[in-house]
Amino acid sequence: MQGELIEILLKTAVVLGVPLGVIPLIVHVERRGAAFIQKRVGPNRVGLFGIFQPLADVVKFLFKEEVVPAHVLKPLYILAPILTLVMAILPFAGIPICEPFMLGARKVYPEIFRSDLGVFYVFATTALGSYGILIAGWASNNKYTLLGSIRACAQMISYELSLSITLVALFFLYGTVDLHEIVRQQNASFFGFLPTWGVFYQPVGCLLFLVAIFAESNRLPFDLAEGESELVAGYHLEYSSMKFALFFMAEYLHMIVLSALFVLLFFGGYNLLPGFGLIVDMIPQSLPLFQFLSLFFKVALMIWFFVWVRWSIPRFRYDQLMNLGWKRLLPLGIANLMVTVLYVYWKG
Amino acid sequence: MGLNEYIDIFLAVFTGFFSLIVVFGRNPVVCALSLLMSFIGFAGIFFQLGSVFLTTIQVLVYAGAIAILFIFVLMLINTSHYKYSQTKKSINPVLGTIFTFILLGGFTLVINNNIDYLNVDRLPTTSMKVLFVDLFNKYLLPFELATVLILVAIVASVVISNKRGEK
Amino acid sequence: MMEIYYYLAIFLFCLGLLGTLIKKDLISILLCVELMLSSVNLLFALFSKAIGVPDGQLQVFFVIIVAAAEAAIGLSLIITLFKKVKSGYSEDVLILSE
Amino acid sequence: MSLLPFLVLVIIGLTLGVLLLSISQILGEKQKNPRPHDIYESGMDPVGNALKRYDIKYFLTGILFLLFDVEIVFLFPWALTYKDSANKELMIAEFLFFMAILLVGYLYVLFSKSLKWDD
Repeated sequence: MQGELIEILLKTAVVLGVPLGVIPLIVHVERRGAAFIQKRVGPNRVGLFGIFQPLADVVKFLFKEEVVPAHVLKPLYILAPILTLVMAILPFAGIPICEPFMLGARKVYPEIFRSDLGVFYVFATTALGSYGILIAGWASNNKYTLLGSIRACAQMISYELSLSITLVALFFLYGTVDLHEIVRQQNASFFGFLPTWGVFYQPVGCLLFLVAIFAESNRLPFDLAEGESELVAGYHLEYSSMKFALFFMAEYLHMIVLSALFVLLFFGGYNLLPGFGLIVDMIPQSLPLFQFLSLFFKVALMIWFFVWVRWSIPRFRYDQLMNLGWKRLLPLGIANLMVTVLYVYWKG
Repeated sequence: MGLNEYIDIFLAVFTGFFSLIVVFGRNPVVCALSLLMSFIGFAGIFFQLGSVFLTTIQVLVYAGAIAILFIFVLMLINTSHYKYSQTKKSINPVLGTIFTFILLGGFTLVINNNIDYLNVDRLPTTSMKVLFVDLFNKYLLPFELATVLILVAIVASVVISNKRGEK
Repeated sequence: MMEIYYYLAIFLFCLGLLGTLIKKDLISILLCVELMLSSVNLLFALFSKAIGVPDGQLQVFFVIIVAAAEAAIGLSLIITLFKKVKSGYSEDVLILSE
Repeated sequence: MSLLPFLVLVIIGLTLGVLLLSISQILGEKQKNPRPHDIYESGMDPVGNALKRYDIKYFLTGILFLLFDVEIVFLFPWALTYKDSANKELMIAEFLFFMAILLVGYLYVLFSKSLKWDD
């Protein structure tokens, strides 16, 4: 039992420690990226290029007074940020960072919670993500937070539909749920140079998944829940200092998990990038490390894409947002599924 | 009493505790949230029993959709005046509890008599593929009828929700 | 090894039944009915394991679908009822004539 | 295939959350005479009870999400068994029948104009 526990803690340290460590960096990239897009400088006072600015924010959050307003339902009010953080951490257990490697005689699986669930596990835990928001909106006992949390939740569940329809099309093509198998099937290559990534099999599905990811993680142009203009600050209005920081952290973790899933399903996950292949041939033991690096690099590109879209596209109105979800993406998802099925049946 | 038994006991206590809150809770929203936690407990139990696909459906449909719907309704209905709902005498508390205890006694007797037959694990872990092949060969008709049932539910809920008068 | 789940399933079924009988507002009654349905699901899965035939788990699949449809229609009824009768208690609803 | 890693991760998540909150509770200095905190309504005094009812379209979204989610959960087993299924014609026939019913339901929802958010 002890050996198993140590193995789990080691895996959690890598699979969970890296994203938690990277969050201040992402906050910094977001601020500098916004500044870069708007041709201004962005934070560069604290440390070299302002790299310690997010750390200063963390310290600020730690030292701010924990204000619990009198009118809130205290137990649920405290529970909401903790529950949101736990629901944001859970999907990381299903994300494989490299191939199962042989440690001595034993085959070690890289993901923390190894089971036959595979993609289902990650998808189901992200589906539970909207409860923290609902409880936060309800416990704050404030008109605007309640409206904000209901709207955020209605948006997240509408886009979950198109997410699951694209997943059906992907399972139809890959025929399996295990993420290692899916990534292995993406390792071959069309006519020599083009890798057989999911995006070339399912271009429309990839677009649908991308839009659904933006909506699921409440990122612009879908962040109407925290729309500063109408709803003051949406569901985390009555929260301050560290409780607000937990919501902030959960949102970034949610974003990382969804982009990791996106990369694993459509962009070949931890398959080695072209350059790494040479190094791995020299040192065969370093294969897991370089696979993790290529996955890390692809997710970093996805995060930059999140920041880039955030500062270049205006926010949707609520009815546009819901109409897009229900009346544009869902029919597109159904059509994409029909075409894929009939094409494979007709060809195969 | 290896690790598996401890996890079994933990899941049973977890689900039982939250189901008690569902039945004896005061505030309906707290009841709905504890129902969500008991659904997650059920999903854990299905995983312990080795049926992986049931865990997925339980989390996706029950914990991910039905519980959200209950919480939405409880948020939509102005529950502030529910507080004094408890003062109204409920319809049949004594009769209900007596009947339930008799039923509980009956069930425990049934289970106790043939616990040795029931306690044997004749189906360790059913892989998803075995389950689905059955689903599409033996249970094809119920599968298609279930879709018709969902269609009826869609039409019914849309009609009920916005009555013509309100259009 | 599995007998704790048998007793849990029975206990939860009777708990749900008790809740349905003593609860006053409609939504809590629906909550307890969902609890009873879940405990029946658990029993189906347990018996399918005890008998060794996977069909029991398929029954759970269909019970979940019926429970979803039932919850959807039940809640829309309650919402419409609530708008008309302005209260969620089961006694007030008995007088449906007005 | 035991549930231990999942439970360990839940415990880690809970301890992380509680740890951060308690550190902030200890470090954050306390206000000497905490003024009663009103509901934050961007400066204006709170108007009316917070839990007034909202109209029905959020609720209808929830219902339609539940029903379409169940339909899509049907498709997961179908998609996973297509590749190694015996006769593919039967599977395709099932799929087309299923999609017909799904489309009838979806088109009904569209044409009943109940999903309109432009309030």
